[in-house]
Amino acid sequence: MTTGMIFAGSGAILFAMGVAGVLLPTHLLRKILAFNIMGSGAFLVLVGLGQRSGEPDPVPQAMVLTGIVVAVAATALALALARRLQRLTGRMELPPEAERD
Amino acid sequence: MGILFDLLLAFALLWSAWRAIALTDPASAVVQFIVFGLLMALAWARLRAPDIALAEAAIGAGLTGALLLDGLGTLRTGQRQRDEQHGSRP
Amino acid sequence: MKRIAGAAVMLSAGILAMALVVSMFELPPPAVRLPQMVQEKLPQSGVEHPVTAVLLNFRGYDTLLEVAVLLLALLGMLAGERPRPAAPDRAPTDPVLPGLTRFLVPLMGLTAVYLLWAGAHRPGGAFQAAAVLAAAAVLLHLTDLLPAWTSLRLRLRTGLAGGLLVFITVAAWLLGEGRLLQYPVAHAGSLILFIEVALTISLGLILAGLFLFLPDDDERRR
Amino acid sequence: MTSAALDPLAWLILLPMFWATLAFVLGLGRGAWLAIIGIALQLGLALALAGRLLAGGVPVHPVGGWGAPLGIDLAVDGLAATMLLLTQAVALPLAVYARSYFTGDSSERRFFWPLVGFLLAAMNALFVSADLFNLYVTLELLGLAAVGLVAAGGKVGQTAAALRYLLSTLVGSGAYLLGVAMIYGAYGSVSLSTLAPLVDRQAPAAVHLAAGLMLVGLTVKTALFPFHFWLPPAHGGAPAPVSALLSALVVKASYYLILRLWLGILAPLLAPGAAIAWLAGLLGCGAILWGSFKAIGTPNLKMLVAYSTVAQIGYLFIVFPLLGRTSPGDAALQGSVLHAVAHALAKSAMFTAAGVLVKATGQETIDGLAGVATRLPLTLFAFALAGVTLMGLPPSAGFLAKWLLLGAAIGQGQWLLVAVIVAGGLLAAAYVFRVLRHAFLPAPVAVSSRPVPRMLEWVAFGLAASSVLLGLRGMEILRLLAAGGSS
Repeated sequence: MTTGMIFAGSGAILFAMGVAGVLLPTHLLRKILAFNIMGSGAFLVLVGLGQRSGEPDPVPQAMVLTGIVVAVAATALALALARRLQRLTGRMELPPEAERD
Repeated sequence: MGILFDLLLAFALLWSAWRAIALTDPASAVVQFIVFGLLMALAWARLRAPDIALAEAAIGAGLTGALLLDGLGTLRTGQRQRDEQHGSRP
Repeated sequence: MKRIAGAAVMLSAGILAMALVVSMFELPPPAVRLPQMVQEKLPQSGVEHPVTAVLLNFRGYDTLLEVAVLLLALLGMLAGERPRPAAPDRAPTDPVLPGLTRFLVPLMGLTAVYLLWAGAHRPGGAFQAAAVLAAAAVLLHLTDLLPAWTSLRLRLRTGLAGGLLVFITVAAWLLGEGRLLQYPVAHAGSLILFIEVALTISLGLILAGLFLFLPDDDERRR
Repeated sequence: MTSAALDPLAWLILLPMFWATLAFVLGLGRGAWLAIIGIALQLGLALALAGRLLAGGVPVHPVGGWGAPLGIDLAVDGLAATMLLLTQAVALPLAVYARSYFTGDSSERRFFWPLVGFLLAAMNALFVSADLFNLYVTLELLGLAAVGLVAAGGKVGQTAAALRYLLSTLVGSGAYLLGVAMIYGAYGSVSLSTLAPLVDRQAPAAVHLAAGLMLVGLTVKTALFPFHFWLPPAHGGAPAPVSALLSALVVKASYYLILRLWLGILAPLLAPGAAIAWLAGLLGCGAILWGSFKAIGTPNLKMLVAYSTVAQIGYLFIVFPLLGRTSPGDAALQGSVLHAVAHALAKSAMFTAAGVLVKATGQETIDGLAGVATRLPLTLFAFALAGVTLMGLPPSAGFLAKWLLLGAAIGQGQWLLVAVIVAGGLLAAAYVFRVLRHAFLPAPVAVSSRPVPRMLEWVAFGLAASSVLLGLRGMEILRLLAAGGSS
């Protein structure tokens, strides 16, 4: 059991928790939170599994840095849209599936 | 010794993530999430990834946390407005 | 019905987590060893810190696209937002915080410069530096020393896009010399630093913009 | 090394990024001509690349000069060249259309050109990337650009659609990323060329899981039934040029990646006729039936076209149980790629035509189309021609695609698939004729028709005509597809 494997395993569990969190609650802020946890899980797997022998590996580390920035970008966009929705409808929830027919 | 710390940290990570997802009150969820972000920074340090630890603390926990808190502010004002509208109705 | 769906999602997530964890522990050692390759080529990369070498040289192309992602998030945010009138200047509300900010902000600027410079040798780099700059801007905004951005003037647009433009231009220019983003070994270090400086400014502005462009619901908040 | 300076492979990515950034600096709503010239140049580059491939070249571009697995490789084969050509060829008329479509200071127009530029850069980068992690970044770039375009309207429906789209696409790319992480853990590389010889049938369970995660993630992004829920509001609610781009091209990008992985590094994991192939095929059948059913029922014109996309995506997945042996000459593969091409042209024609009809009548409903046949015959003709392609009537490219798919299904005795392919064509006829019938009804007396720029009508017609006439040149596409190996 190495540090890498411990966090890779936690990452897998975090990912699963995050996915469930995006799918289940209705409040958008909580969905966005869950998405971030999901991403963090994937990042932990990337670095942890890559470093399971114990040696640091700069390649997945650099990939995760890229991933974190992408995740922030997506979070900011999602939050801005959620706030717009809040401003327009008064609630931070997706309206029930509006299949217009 | 190190492994024990890692296991404790991993447990704390999972616990804070679980709380951030399961708490129904968005405000406490956001606070839990910021805690989660800081724990993540610690985990990166344990994985000998100081660059990510720095980025996670600054961008992940810091910026995302601040954005979420800001979103929370909008939420509050929105709710207050709605309450006021309801209250003012005869 | 909703309950059943919820239970199904939780159950599948649990199974997924279990399967992932179990399968991870059965993995044989990987066939390819990239860390060694990174170490071998590090002297040709122009920087001494392996993560920076991967981020800006070996896999610099990822970073180029990633900068575009960040700019894109800002565009997506602004698109569809109605232009709003400039907010009136507000008097600072709290005398302590602005004082502290005036002291902190130059310090943060220095930290950013240090992080940027350090990136070549040790942990740090453009993104971390930009994040600190953005944090400084947000702090200024929260203490009412910096008003929210209401319009996208040419200067601001250039600042936001400048980092990406510099990156693309360098990439295109290097294409003439060899491959996309193939730095000549002798100039790799200075070219990377040049790109990083441009990126720090633009990324700092973009990250700050994710805050400062938010529609002003301040008047409602207070 | 001087030839590298003009390598179309690299320029197809740099050029749209460059004009997108420049258009942003130029100012809100500016950059239309920049974009049109840029896309025209890109079309030239894509043609040059296809020519190089047909001449026997195997274009590879090691970015940074490092080469895989340390660096990122760009590579082009017949499939990638076909998609590149299709993307630029559809984007160019759509850009011309959009320039006339957006008038005044509409909020959709303000960041339209930069967003489109990044969208095209992302797709081109995706088609040529030979690195799993780099592909993840291109997927995110593509997703955010598409969401930005949908959100640009700023109304409640569009914002909700954009958010739903964003969350779905993020979950999809998250699953893909976890798959990539597991692959890196298993083999220590994310380069397709490095991985190809390493992945074999005895791969550890983690690799199978990774493959599943990547494929499911990409399927969500492609909006295969039952993951299609985000597509109709996003595609139906956006302005016509955006709907056309999304329906014609963007969903094909993640599909392309599924195909690329399926035929490439994941092929050793997938026995011919594997259960997962049948799952994909059956969901494809479900998509055809459900999408058509919804298209026949919806009162809204653009939603009808969007649901038709849900149905047509189904055809793209019917191919998987038929892909037994993955030779380049595989009729099923040819059929599905040709279908992607035909659908891209026909669907962009339909959405542009629908945009003209909505603009002219001021109504979004199909009932509001009464009298259109006499006032906008060219546009209605375009809509009908695009319908011919969707129905799969000769001589359209849609016919050729369905013919190849049917041939493969009959050859393998898959009668269920045969039945669904045929039924899908009939259902398409039902929803296309529904629109035409209303258009030929006499106009109500007090109807006011707004003038529409002729350019819009001609673009719709041009796209529709090419979707039909392409059937005559189908063999050339198949020749390009077979060039330089299949995966």
